[in-house]
Order: sequence, then C-alpha cells, then structure tokens
Amino acid sequence: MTTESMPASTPGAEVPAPEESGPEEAKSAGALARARKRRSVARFWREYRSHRGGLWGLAGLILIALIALCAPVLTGANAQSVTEAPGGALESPSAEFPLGTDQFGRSVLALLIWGARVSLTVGLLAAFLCVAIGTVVGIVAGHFRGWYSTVLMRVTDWFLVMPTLVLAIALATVMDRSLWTVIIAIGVTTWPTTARLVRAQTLAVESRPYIERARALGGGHGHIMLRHVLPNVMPLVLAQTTLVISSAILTEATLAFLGLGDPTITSWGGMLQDAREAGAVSAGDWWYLAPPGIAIALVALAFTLCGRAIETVLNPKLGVAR
Amino acid sequence: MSTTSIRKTPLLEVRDLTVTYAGGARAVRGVNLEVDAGRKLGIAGESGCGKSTLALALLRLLPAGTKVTGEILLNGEDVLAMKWGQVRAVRWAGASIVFQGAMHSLNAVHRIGDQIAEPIVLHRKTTQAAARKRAGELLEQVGLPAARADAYPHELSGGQRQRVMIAMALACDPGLIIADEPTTALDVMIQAQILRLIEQLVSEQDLGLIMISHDLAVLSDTCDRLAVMYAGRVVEQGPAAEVYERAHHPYSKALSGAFPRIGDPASRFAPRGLPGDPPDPSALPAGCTFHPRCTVALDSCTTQDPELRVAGPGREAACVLVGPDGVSAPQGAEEARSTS
Amino acid sequence: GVPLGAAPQQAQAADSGKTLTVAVAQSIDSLSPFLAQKLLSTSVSRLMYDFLTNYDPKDNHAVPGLATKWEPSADKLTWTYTIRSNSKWSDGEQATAEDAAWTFNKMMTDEAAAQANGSFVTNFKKVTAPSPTQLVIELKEPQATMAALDVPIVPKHVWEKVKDFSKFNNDKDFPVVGNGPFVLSDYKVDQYVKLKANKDFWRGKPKFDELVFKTYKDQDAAVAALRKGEVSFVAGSPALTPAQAASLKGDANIKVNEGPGRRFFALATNPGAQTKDGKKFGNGNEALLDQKVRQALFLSIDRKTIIDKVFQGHAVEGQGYIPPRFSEYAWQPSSGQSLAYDPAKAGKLLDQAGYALKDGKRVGKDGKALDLRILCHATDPNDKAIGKYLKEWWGKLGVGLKVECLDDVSVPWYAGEYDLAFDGWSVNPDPDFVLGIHTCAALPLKAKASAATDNFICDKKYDELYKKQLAEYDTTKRADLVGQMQSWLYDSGYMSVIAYPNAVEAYRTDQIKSITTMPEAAGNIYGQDGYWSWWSAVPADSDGASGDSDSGSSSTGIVIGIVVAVVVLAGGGFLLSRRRRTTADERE
Amino acid sequence: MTADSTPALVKQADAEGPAPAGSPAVRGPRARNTQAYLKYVAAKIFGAAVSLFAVLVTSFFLFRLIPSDPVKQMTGGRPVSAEQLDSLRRQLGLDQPMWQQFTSYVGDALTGDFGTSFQYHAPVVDKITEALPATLLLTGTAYVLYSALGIWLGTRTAWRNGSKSDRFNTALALTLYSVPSFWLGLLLIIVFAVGVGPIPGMFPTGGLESGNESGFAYVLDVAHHMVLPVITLVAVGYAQTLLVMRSSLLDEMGSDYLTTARAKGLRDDTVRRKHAVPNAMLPTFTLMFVNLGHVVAGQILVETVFSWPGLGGLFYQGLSVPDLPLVQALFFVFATAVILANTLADLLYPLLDPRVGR
Amino acid sequence: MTSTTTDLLSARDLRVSFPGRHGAGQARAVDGVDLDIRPGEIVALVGESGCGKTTLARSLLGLVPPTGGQVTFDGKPLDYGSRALKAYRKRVQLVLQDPSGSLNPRHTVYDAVAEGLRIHRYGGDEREAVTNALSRAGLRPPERFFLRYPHELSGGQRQRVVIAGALVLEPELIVADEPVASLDASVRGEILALLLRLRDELGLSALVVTHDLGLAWNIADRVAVMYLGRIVETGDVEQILTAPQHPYTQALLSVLPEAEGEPVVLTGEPPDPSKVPSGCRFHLRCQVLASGEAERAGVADACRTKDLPVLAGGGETQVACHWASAAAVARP
Ligand SMILES: Nc1ncnc2c1ncn2[C@@H]1O[C@H](COP(=O)(O)OP(=O)(O)OP(=O)(O)O)[C@@H](O)[C@H]1O
Ligand SMILES: Nc1ncnc2c1ncn2[C@@H]1O[C@H](COP(=O)(O)OP(=O)(O)OP(=O)(O)O)[C@@H](O)[C@H]1O
Ligand SMILES: [Mg+2]
Ligand SMILES: [Mg+2]
Repeated sequence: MTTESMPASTPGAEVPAPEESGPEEAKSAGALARARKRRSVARFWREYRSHRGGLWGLAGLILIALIALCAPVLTGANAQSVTEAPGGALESPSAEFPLGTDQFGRSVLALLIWGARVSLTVGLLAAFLCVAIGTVVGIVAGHFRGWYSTVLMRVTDWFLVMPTLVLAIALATVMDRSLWTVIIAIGVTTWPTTARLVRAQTLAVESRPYIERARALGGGHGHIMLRHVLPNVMPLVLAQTTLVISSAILTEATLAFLGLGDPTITSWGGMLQDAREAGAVSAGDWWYLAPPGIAIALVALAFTLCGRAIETVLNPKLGVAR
Repeated sequence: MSTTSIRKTPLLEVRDLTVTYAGGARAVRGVNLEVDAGRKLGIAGESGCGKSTLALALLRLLPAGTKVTGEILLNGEDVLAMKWGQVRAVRWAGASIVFQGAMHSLNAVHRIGDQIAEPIVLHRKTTQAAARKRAGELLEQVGLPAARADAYPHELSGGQRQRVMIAMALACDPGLIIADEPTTALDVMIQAQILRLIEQLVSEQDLGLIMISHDLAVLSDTCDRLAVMYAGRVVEQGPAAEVYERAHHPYSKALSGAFPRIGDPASRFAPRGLPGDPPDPSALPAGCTFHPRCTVALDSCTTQDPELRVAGPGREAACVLVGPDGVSAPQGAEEARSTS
Repeated sequence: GVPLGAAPQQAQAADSGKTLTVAVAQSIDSLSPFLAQKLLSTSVSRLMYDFLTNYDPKDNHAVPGLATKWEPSADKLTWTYTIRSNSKWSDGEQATAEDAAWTFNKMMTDEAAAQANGSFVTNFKKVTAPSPTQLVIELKEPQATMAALDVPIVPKHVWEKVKDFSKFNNDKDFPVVGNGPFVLSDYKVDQYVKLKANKDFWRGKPKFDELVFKTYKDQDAAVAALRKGEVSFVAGSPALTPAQAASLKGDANIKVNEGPGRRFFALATNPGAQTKDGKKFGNGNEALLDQKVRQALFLSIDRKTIIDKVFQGHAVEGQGYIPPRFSEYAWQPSSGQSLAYDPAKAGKLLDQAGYALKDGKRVGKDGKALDLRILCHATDPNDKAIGKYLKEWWGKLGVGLKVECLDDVSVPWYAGEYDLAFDGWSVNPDPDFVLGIHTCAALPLKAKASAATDNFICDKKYDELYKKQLAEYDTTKRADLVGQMQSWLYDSGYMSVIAYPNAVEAYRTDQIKSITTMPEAAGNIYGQDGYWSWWSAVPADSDGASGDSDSGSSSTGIVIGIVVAVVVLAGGGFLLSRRRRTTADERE
Repeated sequence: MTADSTPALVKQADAEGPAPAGSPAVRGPRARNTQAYLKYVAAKIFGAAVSLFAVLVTSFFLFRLIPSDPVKQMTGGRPVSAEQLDSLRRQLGLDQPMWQQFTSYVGDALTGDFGTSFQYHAPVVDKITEALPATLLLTGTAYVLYSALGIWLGTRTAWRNGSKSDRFNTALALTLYSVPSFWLGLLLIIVFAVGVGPIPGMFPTGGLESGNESGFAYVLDVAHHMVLPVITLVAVGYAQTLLVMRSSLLDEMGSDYLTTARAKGLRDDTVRRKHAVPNAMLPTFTLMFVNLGHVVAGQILVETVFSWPGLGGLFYQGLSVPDLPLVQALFFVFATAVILANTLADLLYPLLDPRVGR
Repeated sequence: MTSTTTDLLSARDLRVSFPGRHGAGQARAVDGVDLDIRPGEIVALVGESGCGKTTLARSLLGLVPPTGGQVTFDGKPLDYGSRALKAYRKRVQLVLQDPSGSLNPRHTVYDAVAEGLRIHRYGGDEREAVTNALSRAGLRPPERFFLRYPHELSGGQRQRVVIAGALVLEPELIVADEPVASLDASVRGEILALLLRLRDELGLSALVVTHDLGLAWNIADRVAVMYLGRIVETGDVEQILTAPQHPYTQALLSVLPEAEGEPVVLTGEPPDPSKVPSGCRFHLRCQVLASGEAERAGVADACRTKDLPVLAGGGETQVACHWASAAAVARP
C-alpha cells in the first residue's frame, strides 16, 4: 500500500516549520494555498534530489525531450527524405554521419533524433490513455459497492488475463496501421494493471476514517472520489504513469519490430525493424542496429528511474532503512 | 543464578544511557535505572518521550546508525560492550520483550506455537517437539488452550495475541521481562485480564519486570516503582503509589491529574490536561525541557536543566522547585529563587 | 565470424552420407500435394513426386517428366500423354498412367483434393488411362498450357486409402512413398523437413544423400547459420537483402548467387472496380480514370533510383509484364512507347488533364486537390521503401500520397477501396495465369467478392487476345500474342512494372561444389520450376569443407557451459561464504 | 487477486493483507477451516469458469474483426480461380452466417474441438500440442531461472538496502529490464552465435535442435540451443521479480515482528529467511503466477528471433492469414493459462499466507 | 420519553445487523436500543469492545442503514434519501476516535475545516467561518494553522482540527466516537474540556462513545452502558458510576486501577454479536450468577431463559437485570 503522505514527513530533515506569519497572513487564502503548493513541490523536489537514479533519469529525459523538440533544428526538416538522402546506403560512421547511414543513405543519427519524437509521443499518449482509463475504472470500482463494481472488476479481470502483447498484436492487426493504432493498442491493453492498483489503493483509502468523516459531513460519491480518493491515488498514479510510459515505449518498439507499427513514420522500433529488414544484423552494421535499441533502453530506463524515485519519495516507507 | 548474587548486583542497571537516532533525534538522554529481581518498575510518559527507545536499547535492538552510549548492565554484564554473539545469547534468554501492539509483533505467516517454540529451540537447544510441547504449556499458563498453538495470529483477538506475546516472553525463563505498553489499545476488561496475568507470572517466577505505559494509573496499580519520563529523561522516580498520588515534578503532577478518579467530585465536569505540545526530540528547548509547558516555570528554567535530585525517601525528581525533604518547594517564584 | 575449428558436418554424418541443408524461412503448411500452397511445400512436393512434364533449366521449355511425350488431337481438345515405364514408386510399385488419371480425377471430383491445384483441372472434361503408359485428357476448350500442368502425380495405391483429403497432411508415415528425386523421410513442424535421395530415380540418383530444409524464421539467423556452416544454403525470403549479400560476398567459402527473379514488382491503379456485369463499386479516385493522369504518375517514377537505392542493384528495371527471365514471352516497350522518368512531361500531362498546380498542389476542375492513397503490404519492406520515394516524387509533382500499409490488403483491394496499390506476381514459365487475371472473366460476380481479377481491368481487345493465345498451340505465335497483350497493358497505364527483383541467395562452396541454376546461365536456385538445383547439387570434397559441425559446436558449448557453471558456482559459493561472515559481524 | 500482465514495477497492492482495522474489510478468515476454504475454492473456480467463457467468446469475435480474407491470404500468389476460392471458403465454413459459425465454434470448443487450421489443414489441437512442449521448455526454463534469480537478488538487495551491491544490482536489473528483448536477442546472436572479434560463435543461431542427434546427445544439443534464448529471457525478465521482491521486503523491513525475531536472538540471516522473506513473498508470488500464466503464451519475439518452434511463433504466423481456428484456439489457450495460473495462485494464497482468503 | 419534543435525537428499538461471516449467523451489532439525547446534554455510551457502540453511533448518523427501528431527529423520523441525509448531516456531526486517520493527509487544515462548508455550499465568508471554528476549537491564532498538513500537527491539535471541522457547520449535535482514545492522557483532558466548553458556549448536545468510564465521569450528564448490542443500564452519571446496579457495570468499574475492592475480571473474550445467548445476554459471564447470588435471589432461571425488555431511552435511571430488579423490589 503506497503513498499515504504526499508531504512526507522526513525524520531528520528540516522540520517543516510553518513559518507562515506576518506578510503571508495578509494574503488571500488562494495565494496562501498556492504558496503552500509551491512549498510542497519544493519539498518534493528536495527529496527527489536525493535519489541519484531519479536525477539521472530526469536529466536523461530532459535531454531526450529537448533533442526531440529540436529535431528540425538539429537535423533539418529534410532528414527523413529518401529522395534527398545525403549519403550512400549503409555507410559506416564518419564525420558527416556520426552514426552512419541507413539503406536509403539517410543519417541514422538524424533518424534517431526524429524517432525520439515518435517514441516519446507514443509513450506519453499511450501511458496517458492507460492511466486515465485505469484510474477512472479503478476508483469507480473501488468506491462503489454492488453489481457495477463487480461488473467493472470482471471486465478488468478479463482484460488482465489477456496476454498483453498478444492482445496488442491482435488489436494492432485489427486496426489500420497508424500511430494511433499503436497508442490505442497499448493503452487499451495495459490499463487493467493500473485499474487494479488504483482500486486497491482506493479500497485502502476508502477504509480510512476521513472518508467516513466526509460522508458524515454530507459528502456525496463525487465529493469523496474527487476530493479524497483522487488526491490520494494520484502519487501512485504518477509513479505508475512513468512506469507505464517506459513499458509503452518498449511495446511500441516491439509492435514496430513485428511490423505492426506505422511504416511511414520513423520510430525507434521501426528503425530496428528497418535495420533488420535491410540485413544490418548479418552485415554487422552495428551503427544502424545498436543506437535505436540503446535509445529505447535509455528512455525506458530514464522513465523507470524517475518513476521509482517518485514512488520512493511519495512512499517514504520504501526508502527507510530498517 | 543464586539468590545471593542477585542481592548484590541488581538484575538490570542502566547507567547514563543516551540514544541518538541517525537523524539526530536524542530520544533518550542520560537515563539511570535499576531493577532487582522480583521487582516491577513502571516507566510512564507521554508519546514520543523515548520509552520504547529505551526498551529497545536494552537489548540493542535499535536500527543501525543509532548511537547508544552509557552502560546497560544485565546481571552485571554490559550489554553494550558485548560481542554480537553474546548479545544474541542474552536476548530472550536473559531478557525478553513484550511489544506494544501484538498484532504487528507476531509474524503473520507462522503459527503461534512455532513462534513461541522458536526461541526455545534456539536458546535451550531442545528438539522441535519438546519446544512445541513447552509452547503448549506456556499457552496454558497464560490462559489459552494448548490447542491454539496451531492458530495463526490473525485468528486471535487482540487480548489473545497479547497473551501469546507474554507466553513467548516467558519461553526461555528470562530474568527480566520488558513489557512495552502491553495493554494499550486493549479494552478495559481485557486490559485488566492481561495486567493480572503479568502480575501473577512475575510474582510466581520471581522475575524482574519493566512495564512501559502512558497510563500512570495502571502503572501505579501494578508496579513497585515508577519512573516518569519526559523528553528522553527520567524526571521523577519513586515508589509507584507515591509518585501517582503525590507527584513532585510539575509534569508528573499534570500527568497524574489527567486520570479522573471516579466518585471524586473534584474531577466531575473538570477534565484536566496539560496544555502545549510534546517537544521534538531533535530540537529540544534549552534549559529544562518541560519549561514551555510548565505552569510554575521560573526564569532560570529557560536556561538551566535540572538534574534528578533527591525528593524524599526513595524518591527523586528533576525540578528546581523540589526540595530534598520531599516536599515541593514553595510555589512562589521569589522564594524559589531565594532557595536556589 | 571465425568458425571454431571442428570436424566438418559431412564427416560427422558419414554413415548417412552427405547432407545438404537448406535454410528456409517458411514453414510447411501441408505435405499433401493436394493441400500444399506455400512455396516451400510445393517445392517439396516437386521433389517427392514427379510431374507429367518438367521445364528445361536452360530456357524453360517443357521437357519430359513422368510423361515422355504429349500430343494434342487435331481438334485441340484431347491430349494424349505417354507415361514412362521406368519410374517406380519408392515402395517398389510401378508408376503408371493409372496413377496420373486417378490423381486428376480425384481433383476433379473431390473438392477437398482440389484445394491447391484445382485450377489446373477446371477445363478438364475427362481423364482416362487406357493403358499403363497412356494418359488421355479431354478438355472442354482448347488450352495451351497442357505441357505445364504443375500437378504432382501421387501413387494411387497409397492415396486411395485416404478418407478426408482436406485433413490428410501426408506427414505421419515416413518414408513417404513417392517417385521424385527425393523421398520424404522425416518432418518436424517448424523445424525441418528431411528427404533422402531416391536411388531409383529415373533421371539418376541425386549426388547428395540427404536434403534437409531447416526453418529459420529470422533471415539473419539463417545467414549466420550459413556463415557458421550449420547450413549449406540460404534461400532469401524472398531474397537476401543487399546488405546481407554484400557482407556474405566477403566470405571465402560462400558464394552469393544472383539470378533473375520470377517476380515482377508493379504499381496498379484502380481503373474503377466493377463486377462481371458492369456494376461499379469501390471508391477509387476518379482522377485515375484519366489515362493521362496515370501516365503522369508513372512518368514521375525514377525506376533507376529505385533499383539503385531500394534494391541496391539487385533488380532489373521493369518494362514489360513478363519478367525477362522467361525470354520466350518477355516483351519490351518500343522507344516511343516507353514511359521513362520525365517529371516535366508528367507535369504537362497533368496540366492537360486539367490538374493545375496551385500552391504546390495539383487541383482539379472541381477544386479538389489531387490526393491519392496507395495500398502497401506491411510485410514487404520494398513496398514501404518505394512508398517513401513515391510520396516524395509525387509530392514534387503536386500530388498527395498516403501510404496505407496493411498485413492483408485483399479486403480493401477487393472492395475497390484504393487508388493505387503495390502489385506483384510470381510468374510461371507458362504465362497463362498472370495474363488471365486481367480479363473480364476474372471480375467478381458480386461487389466486394473476391475474385481472380488482379485489379479490375476489363477490356475487350485484351480479352480477345487472351482467348487467342490460350488456344494457340504454336509457341512463337503464342509469344507474339502475349507480347501484344503486354503492350496493351503497358499503354493503358493501369499498371506499371517497376522492377524485376533478382533472386539473391548464397551457399557454401565448401559444402556444395556445384549446383544447377535456372536459367542455367545465371539463374536462381531456390524455388525453381523443377527439381534441378537439389537434384544436381554436387557435394564438395569432405576434406575441403570447413563447416562447423553441430556436434563439434555442441561439444564446445558443453565445455564452455561447464566452465561457466563451475565459475558461477565457485563465485557464488565464495560470495555466499563471505556474506555469511560479514553478516555475522554486523549488527542484528 | 488477479493477474497483472504489464511489467508494472509497482508491487501489486491488492496482494497485501486486508485493510486497516476498523474497516469492514477486516476479516478473520480461517483459511484452515476446510469448509470455508472449499467455499472459497468453489467461488474462485466459478469465477475462473466465467472468465474462460468470456475469453472463448472474445477469441471468436476479436479475430473476425481483422480486415483480412483468410482464403485470399492462404492462396496468395498462386493461380487460383474464383470458383476455387469459393470452394475453399465453403470448405472452411467461412460462407456460413456469423452466428452459425459462432455457435458451432462454441459448441465444438466446449467439447475440446477447436476445428481445423486453415493453413495447416490439421486439427488445431494437434498443432498446439506439437508446439507446446517447445514453448514450455524454453519459457519454462527461463521462468524458473529468472524467478529464482529475481527472488534471490531481490532479497539480497533489499536486505542490504543502499549498499554498493544493492545499487549495482538494482541498476543492472533496471537497465536490462529496459532493453527490448528482441534487440538483446539479436545482439547475443551476433556476438555469441556468429562471433565477433575474438569471441567465437559458440552457440547455434536458432532453432531447437540440430536435427541429427538422439539420446543424451539430443538432450545436450537442445540444451545448447537453449542457452542464448534463455539468457535473453532471463536477462530481460528477472528485474521484475527482483524489484517486486525488493520493494515488498523493504516494506517489511521496519516491521515490529522482525524486531521481535531479532529480540529472540535469531541470527540476521535467519530473521531474513524465516521471517522477513515469507511475509514479503506474497506480491512476488502474485507476479510469479502471472508470469507462470504467460509461460504458455511464450515469448513471441524471442521465439521469432531464435527461430524457436513454439506457440508464440505459431500465433504470429496464424495471425497473418488469419488462420482463424488456430489463432482463436491459441488466444484461448494463452488466456486460459493465465486464468488457470491465477486461479491456482488464488487457491494457494490461503496456504501461503494465512491472512488471505475468505 | 414523556415528551419526545424535548429530545433532539432519539432512537427507538434501533437494530443493525451485518451479514454473518464464514457461514456464521447474522451479527446483531445493535440489537434493540432506545436512546434519547436532549438539547445541551452530553450522553456517554460506554461498553466493552465490540459491543456495538460504534455501530450505534454510525447508524444514528445514517452511515449504516438500520435493519430495524427508527431514528428521530428534531421530532422527524430520519429520511434516508441522499438529499435529506445531507441536510441532516449539516446539523449532526461526527468526530472519530483517530484524529490522524480522520484527516486526509493531503488536505491542509484549512481545507479539512472548510470541507463541510464546501459540501453544503456555504453562502457566507468561508474564511471567516473557518477562522471562527478553529479559534473556538482552541487553535489560536487560527491563521497559523491554515496551511499546515495533519502530519505537522500533534495528536491533540489534530483532534481539535477535526472538532473545528465539525463545529464550522454549527451543528446541534456532535456524535463523538471515542474522541480521545488515541490521545495521550495529558492531551485528553484538554479535548474533553473543549467539549464541555462548547456545550456551555453553544448549547451543543453530544453523544460520546467510549469504553473509558473516567471520561464519562469527566464530562457526561448521562451514561448508557451497552453490552452486546443492548443498553443494559442507563441513567445519571453520578448515580450509575457510584452505585452501579448491573453486574456488568459493576465489573467494569471494579477493574479500574483506582477502584477499591477486589477487581471483578470477567473471563473470556468480548462476546460475539452473531451468537447472542438467550435469556439475559450477560448471563454467561455474569459474576453474580456465577457466584450463586442470583440463585439466592431466585432469579437464576430467569437470567438464563427470560429475555429482558429494551430500556427506555429517557433520562431516568434504569437497569436491565433480573437480579437488580429483584433486589430493587426487595429493597424499597
Ligand atoms: N527509528 C527512528 N529514527 C528516528 N527517530 C526515531 C526512531 N524511532 C523513534 N524515533 C523518535 O524518538 C522519539 C522517541 O520514540 P519512542 O518510540 O521511544 O517513544 P515512546 O515513548 O515509546 O512513544 P509511544 O508512547 O508513542 O510509543 C520519538 O520522538 C520518535 O519520533
Ligand atoms: N461492517 C460490518 N460488518 C460486519 N460486522 C460488523 C461490521 N461493523 C461492525 N461489525 C460487528 O459488529 C459488532 C459491533 O461493532 P462495533 O464496531 O460497533 O463495536 P464497538 O463497540 O464500537 O467496539 P470498539 O470498542 O472495539 O470500537 C462487532 O462484533 C463487529 O465485529
Ligand atoms: Mg512506544
Ligand atoms: Mg468502536
């Protein structure tokens, strides 16, 4: 059970001395709340900072995101053009092409940079989809008793017993080839895990006395789910999101590798597939084969590291030594 | 262990024990205690004052990184100076602990019989079967049928679990039992059952007992002597009933006043408490740690931290207002100054 | 890679003789010749059972197989085959005309037996075997393809016992009775097919004693296996990639064989999908009904770049419909006819057709921009690659293109819901089938129903030519007719053949000394029309072979494995003991 | 307690014991109370049966959605006439109305008959039983290895939380976990099967056997072929177990019962082995059973890369046609395996952890 | 009783049962309770663990639907429609045992206190209302606490926040379920004093659920002793706690540390509401019956077999005990 205390009290860390007084008191409640929010973000950050892995992950992510955003600047808008490819087929690395060229003579480095956009987009959107569905279903299933909760959980269970990759492959086959297909296939197949986690957390939260208190205050279902359950499952959801992103990126690569991606778009998985189709494995063209794989691994690792760090910060119990 | 030797050296003697947690929290600050065999010492104090820390320190059970100084002489041997092997040998066989919250102190996935038998096998080097038989006997001793040895902790009620903890503590016939809030969170009736059981066992087996609780009333009823702790210090010590009835230290006073005596019209519609918040062990106030909440604090209290001083026969208190004759020094501030 | 010096594979398999191992990508769908559809399965059938005729490896003309002679009657409706008397089934029985007649009759009468090769007998009226050496086939209509009946003839006495042809896979009782150059001796799903040389094969015993088709789902794994000598031959699927070929060329003991392929790679436009009775359906872009537009599109395809970049030279620029490999029927456009790369001309054609250039987009009279879709096979890398080029070239022309890649394009295709499509067929020595798919008769009966048609072409002139060539038993005359048909197809602009991809394959010269390609001069090896390659393959001297034998590598592996295990165990034990010691000292 | 199929690192919260005291969720189950247990078993089995049926229905409709024409795909590229296509369609039963196909599918499936594979012309059940052993051998071996490795390392790292070896092991596991398995497989093939530089190609590039061994040599040969795919699977797979084990053990670390155990004078490793690990095992068990369910689904990617003749490859192959009876049955088998594993887990939990079950 | 109009809240023959677990019968947690609370009155409900105190309190607030009987508030029977309940819950507030658990760790003190206002769409100045409630609850200056999170407060402060959250809606009745059980003895008194003061200042009524008889002595006007789903003795605090008549009440009082005389420690575990014994529900553990005194009084049979009536909820002292009734009859 995770995350009961967002503003985690840290034994030893500086006492969260509420030094609000004087000028702050004069401010409106809204401003105060904002200041408070800022301070808890700052505290979060302070604790996050102490996780070296998380910092590495975050740094990596920022770097990759920047690179992805700046792709047109870094590589020129024509980097993906086959007719205007600057190099020969499968050239090995050189000063001009630091990572060599692909079979069309395009710079692998440039493609890698462009591919980051797709991989990140897919990862983020699929994770968002997954987490959004999972959170809603989880909270609703955890909050309500009775048959609809049972039905929801049955549906979730049903999705859970589907081997994810198999279902994703089937879905990707059913729909037409596009980025959205991949996103939906990933989102639709991975949400049940989130739903289960969220439901478990919801159940835990719902058993807390403050829920009883809210009900006794006259709070309805919506109030309890939105004001109490949601904020309490959010940290879990946040951590889960980062983890889902990394697995979504891997799944995207997998689908692309199986030839189920959108072939008109350059993604890392697609690059691997292209490399394989081009025979780069046999030819030993490591510069074509290695970078997409490493890129996938790095991004997935970065997200995983961030996710774990967030998880640890939000769930102080995990971090404590005996 | 001959009776004569016990007379000479106390069963447990704690000298100037200080515990500092890795985070810098000074949870125990220079505590001196003594327990003789067959005697019962109560330690009272509000939440966070370091009672459990003290108990854990006795068997060196504190987490790694915690600094412990002073001496803990168990049967004359300093636990803090022992090698780990020796410490392990002393644990449970020399002194055992009944923890606060039996639900979490029992391992949920093992049968209680096995959990009781475990230290027997370990320390008495008996066979498993013999240990299990002994576990059954112990359960009967605490009023549970031996057949319950097959139960898992969650199948027992809170009171039953606490009995199991007690049976377990008795497993290796230790000289000393430390009971850390053995009845908190229990119902009045169950609490009475457990206390009676402990008392009975201690007197039957001539054990030393340290009982920790925040319920001064219970302690005064059960124990011979009472030590009141505040912010890691013992602030008052003495015969249990006396400390409860006529506390010297303002904190002990407030604490004992918090327990209403039914039938006493003075407490009818007049609940009494202690204003203010307990101190933070990692940022203790200067001077007497109690002075921010003390109704009779003097100016000097903000700077001067009084040591325990004799306050009557067998009694000690750490307050500038306490005189050696046991009577509280006069309440007036001027007079207090003049005496000091 | 440096193969670990070890005993060569052949030496190890000395008792069973020389083995030729072929890495294949496909798995077997069925070993029953009545069911087998996949290339590997039909190739194995070819090796197990003799056909009536075979194709000459030099020029594809029909040569004797089980039949030594075949003659049409004067009315062209009755064919008489003389069956050879020196072909024996591997169980000792004589192969006779009766077997052949039974085989054909079975296919004509049992739907289940017609699954794979039913199309060969649709025009048959009656098949009889008046004598053991004489087979008579009566036709409903004249048919020029009677020397190209690619139907395995099975032993009647064995197959008579089969009850349900749709479920009998011929893969239970080994060795399987046959009369081809090899006898099927073992089969493991998705792993291998083993065939033993047929000592009594009438044309002579194959030089290798055993032929194994081993499945490698991953082409790179297959190439690696070739490098290591685990296999002697790698058939590309469909071809080795340029990069693989290039890297294999560097290996001393490996020969990369490149021959003209039997496939053409083309673009097809949707000429307006319609049923046999002329009902239009589908949603093909109207603009493509204009020949000028189609030609403009084809004019702006730089085939040379595609050959250079996509195929990296491992293909021949496309022209006529029939690949040049089939020299008898291949055709080339005249210089005036040819639609060579000429983007300027293409632009002009579009202007003429009423698609003016506006802001870089071609806009029709109705004000709509010219945006097209192209169906692509998601599994075909070439489709995807060429799609990229087309998108850019046509983009420059002002035509938008969306490449829609699907695993199975047949659904939108048969629904007529496409504008353009990547098209391609493997062509048989006899061109009848690939020509027939453009006739009106091939159109579907109902909208969206699947049919034999390739892309809904229906033209009277073409149909007449088709009928004529089918009834023309004179090869040269027939070839001329076929040429005319191709010319018509070329001009119509309904199709544009872009390339004939080469067959690129590789084998170990230290295991295979020589092997017959087809065409014999610079041809391919795997998937020939006939059994020439495997039948003719000559093993290299066993001493010269330096293949890494399996037993050799496995023993190396075992030794290494043991060493690794010991190291791991020792290390683990050390760590464990150290851990015990450290924990003992630490607090508890 | 049901499956979790994505590699979520967050440990499955619902594997934990019941909610805190005072809530209606607290229950004092008597798992050993046979009658209650039987009731629990019956409920779980009923749930599993419902899921199975749902999967059966899904398996039918899911693949009918594929916009593809099996008949056309099967005969792709060969000379076939329209009549022949129709005849094929008739033989495969594809000309019947959907509901009729559905009822006969469900009816047959309930009797264990999943029909005949379109492309292999053999009973689907036969095809599956042919390929199943290979999958079980490969993924089963990998499963045992990575579970054991994950639990061992997870325990070690958690117990020495923050130590150098913890940091190293966790980082390594996370890195490997982030690596796409197919990519790792390809690299291993290049390095250890083909050979790079001084490294000889010492393992086969793919397949399950060389095809010319028998007896003990055959066993060794298969083992030799398994090395690389197993390494791939283990490398990619053990992190999950490790992380779950690690975090659930860390959760237990501060627990009072461990202090009790230590107070009894137990050695550190005894405390860990006898007290901490059994309590922390439940989430790991959940994961292990989930993974167990997925053993059957094989590893499509690794099977593809290493040409392993298993179910994953069969499924992928079948999907491209689509060979409806085959993919339907395989999908059903995959999901069934997960359901069975989950049910098994559900049935075992009360025995593993007395707190669970009702 | 006589005039229901004077009662703010009253329960009539209230029953709550839960479906039995593990095949056990229904758990009759509350099994026929009459209880009245008058305006400005503090009633203590005491009893052993598991006797149904919390369940009774929750059912009074409509948090568990009763399976029988009726709750009347301000003369009107409780309507369980969601809108009516919401209106009801504006006037009756709940304070729970565990202040740490009653506060959402992610809400600031301000949010926690303002929650009720927001739920009921308070029209006035929210900030002012919160400020008032906090200072009334003894958290002064209130602004200082606005933005603290629960974990930054001590236990006593948290309970004050919970009470402030209840006060902010200006309720007429507070139901406090073991409001100080989880607090230190030293803090306890402060909170109880607060409750008393609120009663004096605002005329608030309160039902305080507790197993601590000292608490009842400290603040309550009236006490009701509950055993196994029933109230077995009720009446004026002074009377009940100094001269208990029911053997159960006697036993409860005797085990208090400062009690004189030999403690009567009832054996066994708390009784099981799914197995309510016939006759007097206490007879299995009754020390009077066990000692034979009931036999002497000639009520032993009745104790074992004869059900006792539900005690009226009003103010007079009553006891549900055959032996005590017999003694009372014998005495006058
Ligand atoms: N592991 C730890 N690390 C740091 N500080 C700790 C740790 N354990 C306890 N403390 C602090 O030490 C102080 C004393 O704690 P301890 O548990 O001994 O109190 P206690 O008197 O037993 O309280 P309670 O009555 O609540 O059990 C507290 O302020 C607590 O916050
Ligand atoms: N939701 C529920 N479902 C089933 N049984 C319940 C439920 N809530 C309470 N019970 C049972 O009803 C009985 C009375 O419970 P209740 O919580 O009212 O007791 P209590 O007097 O408040 O005890 P405590 O002093 O321990 O809080 C108990 O036996 C309990 O097990
Ligand atoms: Mg404590
Ligand atoms: Mg309660």
